[in-house]
Amino acid sequence: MKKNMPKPVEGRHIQRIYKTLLRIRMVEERIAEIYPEQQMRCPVHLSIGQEGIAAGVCEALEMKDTVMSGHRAHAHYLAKGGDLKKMIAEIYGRETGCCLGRGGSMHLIDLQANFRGSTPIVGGTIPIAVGLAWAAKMKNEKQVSVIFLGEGTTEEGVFHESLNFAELHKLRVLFICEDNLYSVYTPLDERQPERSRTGIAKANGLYVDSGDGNKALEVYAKTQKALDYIRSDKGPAFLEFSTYRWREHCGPNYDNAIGYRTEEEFEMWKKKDPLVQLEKIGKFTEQYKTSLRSKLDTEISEAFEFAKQSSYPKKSDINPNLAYAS
Amino acid sequence: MKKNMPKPVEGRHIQRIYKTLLRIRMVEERIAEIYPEQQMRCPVHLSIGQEGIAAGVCEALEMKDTVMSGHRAHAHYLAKGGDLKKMIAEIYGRETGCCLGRGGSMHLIDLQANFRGSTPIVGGTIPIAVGLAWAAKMKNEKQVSVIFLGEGTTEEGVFHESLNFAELHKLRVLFICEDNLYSVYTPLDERQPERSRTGIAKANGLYVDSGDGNKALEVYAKTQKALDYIRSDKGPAFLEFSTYRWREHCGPNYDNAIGYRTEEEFEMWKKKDPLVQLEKIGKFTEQYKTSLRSKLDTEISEAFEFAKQSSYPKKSDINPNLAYAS
Amino acid sequence: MPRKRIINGAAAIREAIDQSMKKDSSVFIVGEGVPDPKGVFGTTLGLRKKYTKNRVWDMPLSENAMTGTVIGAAISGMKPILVHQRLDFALLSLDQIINNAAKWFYMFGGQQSVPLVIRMIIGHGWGQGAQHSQNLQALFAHIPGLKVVMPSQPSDAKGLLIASIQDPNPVIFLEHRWIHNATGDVPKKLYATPLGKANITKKGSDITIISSSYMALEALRAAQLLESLNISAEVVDLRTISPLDEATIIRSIKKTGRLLVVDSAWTNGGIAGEIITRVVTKHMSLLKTMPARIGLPNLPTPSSPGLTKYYYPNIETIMRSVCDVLKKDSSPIKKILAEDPSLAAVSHDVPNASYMGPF
Amino acid sequence: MPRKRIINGAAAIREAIDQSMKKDSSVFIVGEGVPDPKGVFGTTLGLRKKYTKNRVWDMPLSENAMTGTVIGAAISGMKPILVHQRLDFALLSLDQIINNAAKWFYMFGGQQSVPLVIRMIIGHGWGQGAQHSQNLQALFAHIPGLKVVMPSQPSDAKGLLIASIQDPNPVIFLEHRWIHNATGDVPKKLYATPLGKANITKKGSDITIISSSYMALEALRAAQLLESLNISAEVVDLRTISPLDEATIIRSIKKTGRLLVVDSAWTNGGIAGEIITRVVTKHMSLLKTMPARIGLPNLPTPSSPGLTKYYYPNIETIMRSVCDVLKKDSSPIKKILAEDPSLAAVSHDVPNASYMGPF
Ligand SMILES: Cc1ncc(C[n+]2csc(CCOP(=O)(O)OP(=O)(O)O)c2C)c(N)n1
Ligand SMILES: Cc1ncc(C[n+]2csc(CCOP(=O)(O)OP(=O)(O)O)c2C)c(N)n1
Ligand SMILES: [Mg+2]
Ligand SMILES: [Mg+2]
Repeated sequence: MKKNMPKPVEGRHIQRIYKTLLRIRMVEERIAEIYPEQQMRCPVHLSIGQEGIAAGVCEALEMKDTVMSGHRAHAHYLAKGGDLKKMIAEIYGRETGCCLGRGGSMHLIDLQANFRGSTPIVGGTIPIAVGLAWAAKMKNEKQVSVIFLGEGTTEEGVFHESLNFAELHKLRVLFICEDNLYSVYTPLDERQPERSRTGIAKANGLYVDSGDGNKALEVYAKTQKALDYIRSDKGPAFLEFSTYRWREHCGPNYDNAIGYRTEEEFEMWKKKDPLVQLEKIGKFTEQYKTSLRSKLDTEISEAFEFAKQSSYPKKSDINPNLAYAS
Repeated sequence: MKKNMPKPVEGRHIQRIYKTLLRIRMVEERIAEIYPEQQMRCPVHLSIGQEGIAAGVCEALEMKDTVMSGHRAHAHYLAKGGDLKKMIAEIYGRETGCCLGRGGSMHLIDLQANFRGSTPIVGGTIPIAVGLAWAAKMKNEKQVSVIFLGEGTTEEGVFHESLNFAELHKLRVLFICEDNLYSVYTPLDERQPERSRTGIAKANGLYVDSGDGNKALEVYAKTQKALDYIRSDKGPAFLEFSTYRWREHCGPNYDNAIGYRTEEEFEMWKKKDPLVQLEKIGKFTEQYKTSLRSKLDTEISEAFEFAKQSSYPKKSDINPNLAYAS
Repeated sequence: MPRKRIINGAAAIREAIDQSMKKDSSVFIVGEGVPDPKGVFGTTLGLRKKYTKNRVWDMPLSENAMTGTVIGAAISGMKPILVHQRLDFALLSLDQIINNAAKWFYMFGGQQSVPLVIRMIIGHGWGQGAQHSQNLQALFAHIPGLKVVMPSQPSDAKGLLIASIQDPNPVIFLEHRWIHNATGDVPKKLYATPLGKANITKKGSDITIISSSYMALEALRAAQLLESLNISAEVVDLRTISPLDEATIIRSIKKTGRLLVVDSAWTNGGIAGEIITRVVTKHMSLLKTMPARIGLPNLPTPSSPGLTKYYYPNIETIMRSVCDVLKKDSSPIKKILAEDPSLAAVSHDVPNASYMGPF
Repeated sequence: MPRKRIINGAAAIREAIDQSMKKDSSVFIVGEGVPDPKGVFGTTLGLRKKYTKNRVWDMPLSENAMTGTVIGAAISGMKPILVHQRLDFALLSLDQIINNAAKWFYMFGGQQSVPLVIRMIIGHGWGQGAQHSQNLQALFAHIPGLKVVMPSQPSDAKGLLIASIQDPNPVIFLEHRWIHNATGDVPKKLYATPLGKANITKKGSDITIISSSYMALEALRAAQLLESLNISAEVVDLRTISPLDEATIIRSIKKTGRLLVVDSAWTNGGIAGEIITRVVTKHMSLLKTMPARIGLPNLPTPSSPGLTKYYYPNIETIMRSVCDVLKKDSSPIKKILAEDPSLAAVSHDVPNASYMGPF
């Protein structure tokens, strides 16, 4: 056995990760399919192709651990156990949505599931997630605060300020960086020099690791190791996983044709589909897969139905007093 | 001879560095002495104890190279050749000051000397200095842009954003970090984990080095090496030098008694006085030292006289139109 | 009469940049996505090919540092144009804008000016929500040393952007997303429309409607429709909200004696209050009735179209306010709007019927 | 009558924090220098010793991230107090303040409030210059979701800070440096002075002077001195500039029919314009004469005492403005001021005669 090789992942975890991954995939594909109806009237950033990371990381978490995210948050919300109906209703702008329709796809929250919020200002939730861990420390609580971010987000100063502060006080923060090579349509070489982001986190004293984000079990195993470190109060950790976004930065379509990346690059990554890879490892029966898909299909249809049947928020929600808690 | 040992610094450089260092020391001691007259009605951040860095770095620069700095800028301004009279007049708030009295001690500038400005928002001038280098690259100019900053300033996100951008485009930027252990009265361990700032710059791909900031010749030699690297367009460099501020963070007094640092720590550092160390190496004659001191004394007295004789700016300077260039 | 050349605001802005870069080699442009295939809503398309990488830059997601770097470039004699696809992102750079760009010229004794244009897209529509649609012109207009430009017509978008690039001061150039889609006649040559001069887009005698950017287009439509109620409204398109063209404002009010200010921002502390205050602290007696203002309710922007419908002022709101100021019956407005074919088909949260989302 | 307890504003603020921390274990405080020997102008002295490191924190120079972290703590059920020794430093954190703190409650459907106080020192004096003295209250007051508090009297500084800490919303608490030095009677017990309620510090019938923070102290002195000119000025100390206490403002103007607003900020786009606009868009007929406002000239703050002398409004400026509004002869003002012993000795750029610089 190779040195440092992680112990094999147990079957029940594989199955759960698979379920999560497939569910995210099917939800987002449904969104993509129905988006042209123009009833989801807000920007949507799909994570199709990247779901292995959300699924792998969240499988390693406990219920009490918290998750926050940014603009591309559907997968993180769902993997952490966020309510599907409320998410779809939110994207439809309905009063039954997780933000009562005030947020749209870019603002997800499910306090029951300890998904503590996602917002679309790049980097904006990073220090907030660090603050959750800081408060936990002050209150002597033990949950870990996980923050998902893109590789582009590491260009924001607030990311670096957050690394410093999290390490300074050895906070229970897990930074998960999804490197999908692009920020919108801009490739890395117009934004960052040859540098490794793990190197930067390491220079700040954090535990670091990196891996293949399209291998959900690798993600799971590496997250577990990082969580062990964090839970022993040695300090925060930063993990980076490489992956690829299949569809356009924002919206339901494929966009390889517009010229910022090549069809070959896309095809190369598509071959590494995290879902297909996991199916191979899981050796699930055709019957299992079919029945799971059909169950999920029903659940998803119901969620869309729920959203479409829900009312829009009332005019009375446009009331300046609602800007303040009382 | 030890490997990698820098070649010995030539005598004329030693002498020039000594002059610069002594001049800064004497200017700042005069400020400290006269400040209680309450005619310099603005905050002053003295660099007494830290002058070796300014003197060593600037000796290695060419006239065309530019320098920017922050709140503690007197030494950098003077070492780069900024006009003494205009600086003192500025601190006195007079119309003959380098900012016409509008800036005070925390805003110094001397375009003739290519000292391109200092401002007191921590980190504020870092990206501007990077911008000078960027513009130089666009215009195919060859000067190096030097930015002085404190170790506390590396906690600001904008510092990290600037490292990334400078390295991305291999800009001719030299970052000089003066580590004096404190940010105002706050020690490092309330602000940063065990981390080396050179490690962070290195992780961003920069050339890095560190050294004893109270040894002006070491500073000079290390700066020269870094400049060689920068001038060959390999990219920016980050140098950190350890040192110590003798007097209070802001103002003319000693403040070891107030309790944020110990008298012993202070005494330990005072023994490493960069001026005394350089005098030993320089083996200057007593006569030379005395005559230099007396020459400088006269120059400084004249500068203060000039400032005190100068008028305050006119009331007509309070004119909203002056906020805009035309 | 020369043939008209009808193009939209985005094309007009692109042309302003193109012609400025052609004329003056010190002009360069930088921003997230500037060279990408979408070209910032089409406003920067093709520029990199034409002017090379050395003048057309993408950038890291580092709004504050990048603002500092363009200030550095500006004091080096360059004329940078920095672009933010949403104003909201520029909030990360307010330190550099307010502490440095705005003050550099005065605080260093007038030695170095900062000829910098920062384009920021503002606006509404398509569920952008609280963090992607803010109209914070009041914030910038409060800062001495900044100029703030808010064009409405494509021809102004072009002329004002050229003037902003030529101006030796930092200019915040705010582009409402929907003026990118507005069309109009735009001269082909390079021309500068002076900053600080308002434009009377419709003459009238009963009331002065002061507005800017997209709301100036709405105000103009409203004023035109009000003709059928025998209301003659004069529409002042500010173009620049800092400096304000007080002379034109006062001249119009002298004629009409009534004032409505329409802004795209939160009412509380907005620019509308500043305009009203300038009038009443110097010329209150000109007013025959109380002045009025329209803006957003003081509430973060919701995403749902079910809510934005009530959140944004529009032609109808403006028409009603005018009737209020004039104490005229506003009940015919519904019918006027219902009968106007140009207003039918388009949903309230898109700039035109062909818009498909999702940006 | 109970004996008076005269303390200064800094001590009152310290006491407010101390008592709040004692009462509520979810309150904690963080800021650059909070535990240091100077204790933020004395306002945090001794707190670390009393409440330990776990509740009294210093911090890295990371204004934006630290604002995010306290938001995170606030939505975790804590009540953080974040301190900036100058408002100017907080410009680095406007992203977190405007995009997150202000909007979190509404945009997430009212599920999580952000009980956060951000103390920022504003003010003038001793050559602080363009980047260390800004009064940007208008900027915060424009943002829905924020409350903005500006105390003047020590007793208010205490009561309003306690109320701000107890408030479930983000509160920007602006402390003019010179109110730290102002003294007054301050009750010893813990008490909250409600946010959003103005205070009439002097009754009068000829004119209403509306002000806040340090300028409210100056306005009060000016109003007292104006008595000798037989001018009866009513002084309204706003205490909170968002929300504004419109009712008290209108009630006072109903009585006096005249209005002067005195602010410590740049006039253009300042809060004074908002107040005047609220009055004239709803109650213009109450005004017998044109309203007026006083603020800073629209120019970055210079450092030289030779310039600040003309830059800052003061008792004399206020008195003159009152005379202007009332169309009274202002020539006796010089003499009144010259003869007042309390105004002699103190230079214009220090809060009191004992001040020695250099902060
Ligand atoms: C402060 C800020 N700047 C710019 C944007 C525009 N923007 C939205 S998503 C995005 C890309 C971020 O890239 P990355 O972090 O790699 O995430 P990815 O989209 O690749 O998942 C950008 C630039 C923003 N929302 N916020
Ligand atoms: C953005 C900002 N935050 C805080 C301050 C207050 N401040 C002035 S100097 C200083 C210390 C900076 O420390 P360092 O960079 O180590 O420089 P040193 O004073 O030690 O030379 C601080 C915190 C400031 N001026 N700007
Ligand atoms: Mg990415
Ligand atoms: Mg230091």
